[in-house]
Amino acid sequence: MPERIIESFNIKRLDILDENGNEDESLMPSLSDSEIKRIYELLILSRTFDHHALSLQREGRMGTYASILGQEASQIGSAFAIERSDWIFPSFREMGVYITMGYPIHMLFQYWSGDERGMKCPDDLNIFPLCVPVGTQVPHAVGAAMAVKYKKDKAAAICYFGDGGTSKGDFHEGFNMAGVFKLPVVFICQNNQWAISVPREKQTASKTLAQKAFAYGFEGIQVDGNDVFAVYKATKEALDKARDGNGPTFIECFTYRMSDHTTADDATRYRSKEEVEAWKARDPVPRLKLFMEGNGLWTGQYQKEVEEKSRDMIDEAVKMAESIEPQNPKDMFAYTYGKLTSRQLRQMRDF
Amino acid sequence: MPERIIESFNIKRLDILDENGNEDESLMPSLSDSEIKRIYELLILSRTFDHHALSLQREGRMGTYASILGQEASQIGSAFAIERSDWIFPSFREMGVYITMGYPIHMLFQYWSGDERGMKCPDDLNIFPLCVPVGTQVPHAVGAAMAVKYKKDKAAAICYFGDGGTSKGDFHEGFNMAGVFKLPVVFICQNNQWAISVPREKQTASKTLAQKAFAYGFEGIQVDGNDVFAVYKATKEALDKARDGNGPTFIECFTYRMSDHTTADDATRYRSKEEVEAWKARDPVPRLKLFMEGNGLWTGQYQKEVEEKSRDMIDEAVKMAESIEPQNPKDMFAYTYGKLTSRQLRQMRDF
Amino acid sequence: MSQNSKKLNMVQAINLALKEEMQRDSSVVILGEDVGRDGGVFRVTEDLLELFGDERVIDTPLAESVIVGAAIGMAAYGLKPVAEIQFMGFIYPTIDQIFSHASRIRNRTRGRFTCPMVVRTPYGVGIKAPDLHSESTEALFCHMPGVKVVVPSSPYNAKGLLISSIRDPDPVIFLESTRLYRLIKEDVPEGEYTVPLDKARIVQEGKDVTVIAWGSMLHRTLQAVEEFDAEVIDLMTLSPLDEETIFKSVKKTGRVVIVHEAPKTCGFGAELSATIAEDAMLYLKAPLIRVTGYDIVMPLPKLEDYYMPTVERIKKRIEEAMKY
Amino acid sequence: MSQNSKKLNMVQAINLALKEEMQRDSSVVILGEDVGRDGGVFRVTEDLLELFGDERVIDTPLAESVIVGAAIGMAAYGLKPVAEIQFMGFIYPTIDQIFSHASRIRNRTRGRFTCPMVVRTPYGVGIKAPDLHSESTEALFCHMPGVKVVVPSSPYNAKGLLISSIRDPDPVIFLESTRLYRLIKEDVPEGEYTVPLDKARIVQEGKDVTVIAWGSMLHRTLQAVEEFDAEVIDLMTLSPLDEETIFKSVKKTGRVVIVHEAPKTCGFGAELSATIAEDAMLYLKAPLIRVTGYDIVMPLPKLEDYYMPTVERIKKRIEEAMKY
Ligand SMILES: Cc1ncc(C[n+]2csc(CCOP(=O)(O)OP(=O)(O)O)c2C)c(N)n1
Ligand SMILES: Cc1ncc(C[n+]2csc(CCOP(=O)(O)OP(=O)(O)O)c2C)c(N)n1
Ligand SMILES: [Mg+2]
Ligand SMILES: [Mg+2]
Repeated sequence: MPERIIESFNIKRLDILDENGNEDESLMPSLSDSEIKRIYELLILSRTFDHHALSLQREGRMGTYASILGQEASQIGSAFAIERSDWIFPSFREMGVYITMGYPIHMLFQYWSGDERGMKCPDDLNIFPLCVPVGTQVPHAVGAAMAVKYKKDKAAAICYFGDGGTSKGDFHEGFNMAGVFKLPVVFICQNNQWAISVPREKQTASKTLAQKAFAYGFEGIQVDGNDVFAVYKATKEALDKARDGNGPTFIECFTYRMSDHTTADDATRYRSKEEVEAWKARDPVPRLKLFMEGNGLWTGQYQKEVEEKSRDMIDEAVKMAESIEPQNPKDMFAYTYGKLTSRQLRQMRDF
Repeated sequence: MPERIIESFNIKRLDILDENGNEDESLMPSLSDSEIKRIYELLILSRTFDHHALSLQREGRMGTYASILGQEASQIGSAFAIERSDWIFPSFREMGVYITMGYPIHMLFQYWSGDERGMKCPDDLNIFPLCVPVGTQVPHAVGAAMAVKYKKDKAAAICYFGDGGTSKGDFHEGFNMAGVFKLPVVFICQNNQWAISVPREKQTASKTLAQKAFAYGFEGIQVDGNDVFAVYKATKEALDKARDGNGPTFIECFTYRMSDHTTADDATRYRSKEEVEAWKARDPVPRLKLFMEGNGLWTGQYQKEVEEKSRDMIDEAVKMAESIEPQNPKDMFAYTYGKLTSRQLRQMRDF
Repeated sequence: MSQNSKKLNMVQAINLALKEEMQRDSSVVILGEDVGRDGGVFRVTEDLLELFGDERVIDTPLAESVIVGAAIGMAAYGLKPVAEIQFMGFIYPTIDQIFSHASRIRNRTRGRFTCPMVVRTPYGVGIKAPDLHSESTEALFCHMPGVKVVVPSSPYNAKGLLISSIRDPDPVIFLESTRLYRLIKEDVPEGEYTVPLDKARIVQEGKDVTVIAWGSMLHRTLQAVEEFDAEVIDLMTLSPLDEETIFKSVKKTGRVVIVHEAPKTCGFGAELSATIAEDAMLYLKAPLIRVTGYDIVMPLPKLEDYYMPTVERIKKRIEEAMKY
Repeated sequence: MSQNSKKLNMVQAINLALKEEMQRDSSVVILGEDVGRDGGVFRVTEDLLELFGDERVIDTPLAESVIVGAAIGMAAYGLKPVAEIQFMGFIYPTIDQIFSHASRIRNRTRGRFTCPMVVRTPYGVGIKAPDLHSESTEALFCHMPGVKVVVPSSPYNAKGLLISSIRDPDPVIFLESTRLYRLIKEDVPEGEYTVPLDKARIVQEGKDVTVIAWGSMLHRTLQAVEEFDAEVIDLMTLSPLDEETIFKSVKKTGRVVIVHEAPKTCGFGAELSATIAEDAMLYLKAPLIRVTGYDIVMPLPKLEDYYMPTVERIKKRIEEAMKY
């Protein structure tokens, strides 16, 4: 009875589309030309949204905002694999996911302006509201997946969080429960290398985040998070696996937060220009453009049209958001409980 | 850029002494004959303590008690490797650890009778009080290890918990922090296969508990928790490594809870006689006896002496515990803060 | 209301409520530690695993935050989870999920997602148990808008209140006194009946002093008032508070004594006093008196009887009120 | 007390207190998210990493429970940790560690192990921030024996109170109003001085009405009382409570208005009212009035100004008290 090996693991990494727009054909997911164009248009639309949101914030027309710049492939690539019957549990940095799912864009502006009505998800979608306390959405996704399983629905839960989120107790408890009950849930970590000022290597000592899944008895994989094909493929397979009753998957999207943490942050305090520059070369958008160009799906004219259409859509959404009637102060009371309490009724007399 | 492997792990298992008392010589830790005898005597003493505690509880002379029967090798084997300058953070089932460290036995009875004075650790020991909320002691051990490191003390923190404890958020947050700061801490999980009525395989879907350490960038190992040499060896090496500044280790002691969860539990409701019987064959005590006998360290006479001495010590401790003057009700107030508040002073007038 | 009733203790009454609600509504599911095979450490969920299977009576890993957090996700998805936390002392790791999410999800989504969930947990001094097995921190949850807090005091109202809680569209913290679990038996009807979540109950009418209590303290209070012409109110639901019943009684008696097990400072008694002192002050003949646990860490069993309000202490304070 | 003083805002005053205490006592260490390289999201710990190194100014992983839990272990070992929780809305996952351990370790070990730790956290409405960035749940911590709760209202007392908190032998929750961080500058002496943790402060004397507030509400209160002969009390430390100062004032004025930002039900105002209604009732000329946040989930920025007690609302309620 010597010292012996009783278990072994390998952690895999998936890359499909490189920085020059060249793909690994053997790994390419099956996507039609029009689907690829749709993905590209969503990348541009999301980036346009982001750009406008930052401007509005600077102009004082919107509150603190968390930019998605650089993470569009992780968000759109994964969301593009989601069905409308799936349930989505975002963190606070998934504007690309909301947009991909067709969430009304003016409501996103409305929300970021400090109006909770922006988080009243339309009835034909199941996206939970932005989750502010990091990691606390993981148990919700797990619970929804338990409900899916109990009801025998053909659906999956999908949960987003950041590298920082992997340190939280709720990440652990949620992952563990997902493993024990083999739940239909897909966990997507956008490892954007930073949690405000804390770099990934100070967040945890494990070499990858993906490997954390093995602690819970299911599979984790790292994908190039700036490669929309890799993200799409991994997510699609994981969601199919989940809906087929084969349990959870953890996907680490290896990406980068190109902007400050939020508009309240100044990233130059804690990270170098060089690092940011180096990541620029890995931008998810140009590489898809190059791929499409190489495959006859992209022209300068097309680019112009996509950009214009995006700008128009965003302008329109901003206009809509800003013309919505302000909330009545009494609305503060309306959604505390299903019914107003007698105390609240008395308090409302102030208005 | 295909799918490629970016990280690999092997989980090891250590066994030294088998059920027939045969050891793997190549792995034997260096222990003198007198040390081995001391270990044996501590096993018997702890088992005697346990037996008496269960009786006292049945007679109504003590409160709810959590038996250590079957886990003595995990507790004494690990504690025997601890130095008095180390800091110990137990769960609620480590009577064998307290006893090995020389904690006054009458104080243990006193505590289990519902008198907090039993947890006033003597000044020359650093054992935290029993920790009732599962897993919450992990951060304390991590914090103590941070203090050790900051103060450059030659010491380590050692933290005990059960298989159920590995599911808690605090386990995760604590392990992660220990990994990030490479702290001098040793985590010992007594995987006794049950958390009250929940069997190990429903606690988590990972094949071993040991593998969970790799999620935090440090090493985990499974040892035969009923093999006092394997437990001792693994703990000793881990503590040395910690004190030398080489970071944390996680040791999974694979053992079995032979008794009910506590005296308030009835394990026949949820587990089979056959399972319990099968584990009896793996009892940690007889196998050490066989080893010692084979090595000329054990005789029937010796056994009688050890048992008698143990009984005397425990009887003495019970007597002491039961003759301690009852607490003054005013003592309830005395340790809330360093100083009594004016409110408390008024409330104390009730007594 | 059904014809048959049986003498049940509180454990049995709660078990019956769970069973009937699960039979009636397939969206009701139970989750928690040891709730299945073991039937719960107090046997409250006994037999339910056999009746409803392990997809509806779910033995979870040992992890309170995800028990409640998952219940939130289940509730939003359309189920009606009843989560058990093994002791109130272990509810603290769930406070983040309760305060940050359960209580807010309706507001945050303007009603699109809601959280019809019950968190059951045994509370209070009662079983000579170790550290953290005797907590009575109901006041914490009463400070959190969006959460309801219910504390039954008898088998009959335990069943009716639990049924109301399960059917309630919002999260309910349901506190079960360990001391009461097997202390009293009472006629409990089979079949559905509800006790509303916004009404306190006048247990006995009286003219001289209003004594307010809930859960296990109600019973000590009833012993203590024997020699007085006291009106005794059992709140049953602490949040939202039935102020009307209280004000009506205070207007009649002009004297108030509040009894609770939790430490005095910021206990729920504070809210009751403050409410009365703000809105019914002019009817008062005497200071508002609180008989409570002390402002100390709950002691271990050897001293716990000194900690709790005793019948004597309650009596003494009622006498004090009667001096005015 | 030192000779030099400078006009500092509250961020600077707290930073100075930390710096001086760290210079004085090598057992003082800071830990939290972004406290090091970034100097804290509010810059409260700016420059401290450079001055004291990363073994004393510790950027932790994103995990609140272990930030506080590790601080407990450090404190027991002999250090004096000052933990930062980035916003009070993220203190909820630490409640288990605070309530189950920090507050009890002294009692549990009869003084062998103690927990001289400070948990600093920004609180309250103030920076037009998202969900959970405006919490004011101080009352929760006041219900927990073994914990102290401190809320400074100015740069001067912030520094003195923080120094006292760091030196205190017990765990202190130290709440810093985000609204006040940069609102006012005040002369703050260099060098050590302390403000005691068991004394409230009479900010202005008056005869007709006692108005009690703390933290950011103190400033609205001071505006609101301009037309009254009001005595204004700044509690500074909520737990343990300085009842004496309150009773003395109440005896003089006979009228009380309490102002806080938290929801009304079970806010700390309830404890104040209840205390007065129990022990100083006979001096009262008017009902005890609370001006507070509403019993609702704190709204997002667009409505937050409606949520908080305004100068107008405070005034109106003082007038009400004055009618008696
Ligand atoms: C529980 C909690 N603690 C702290 C914060 C403040 N905070 C907001 S985002 C953030 C960092 C998150 O990092 P990560 O999870 O990597 O996500 P990213 O911001 O990179 O998308 C912190 C500390 C929070 N929102 N929730
Ligand atoms: C946080 C928490 N939840 C629940 C309990 C009740 N409880 C006490 S021990 C126990 C099981 C612990 O299992 P494990 O960690 O395997 O330790 P063991 O009892 O096997 O030694 C439970 C659920 C508790 N003490 N703490
Ligand atoms: Mg990140
Ligand atoms: Mg176990």
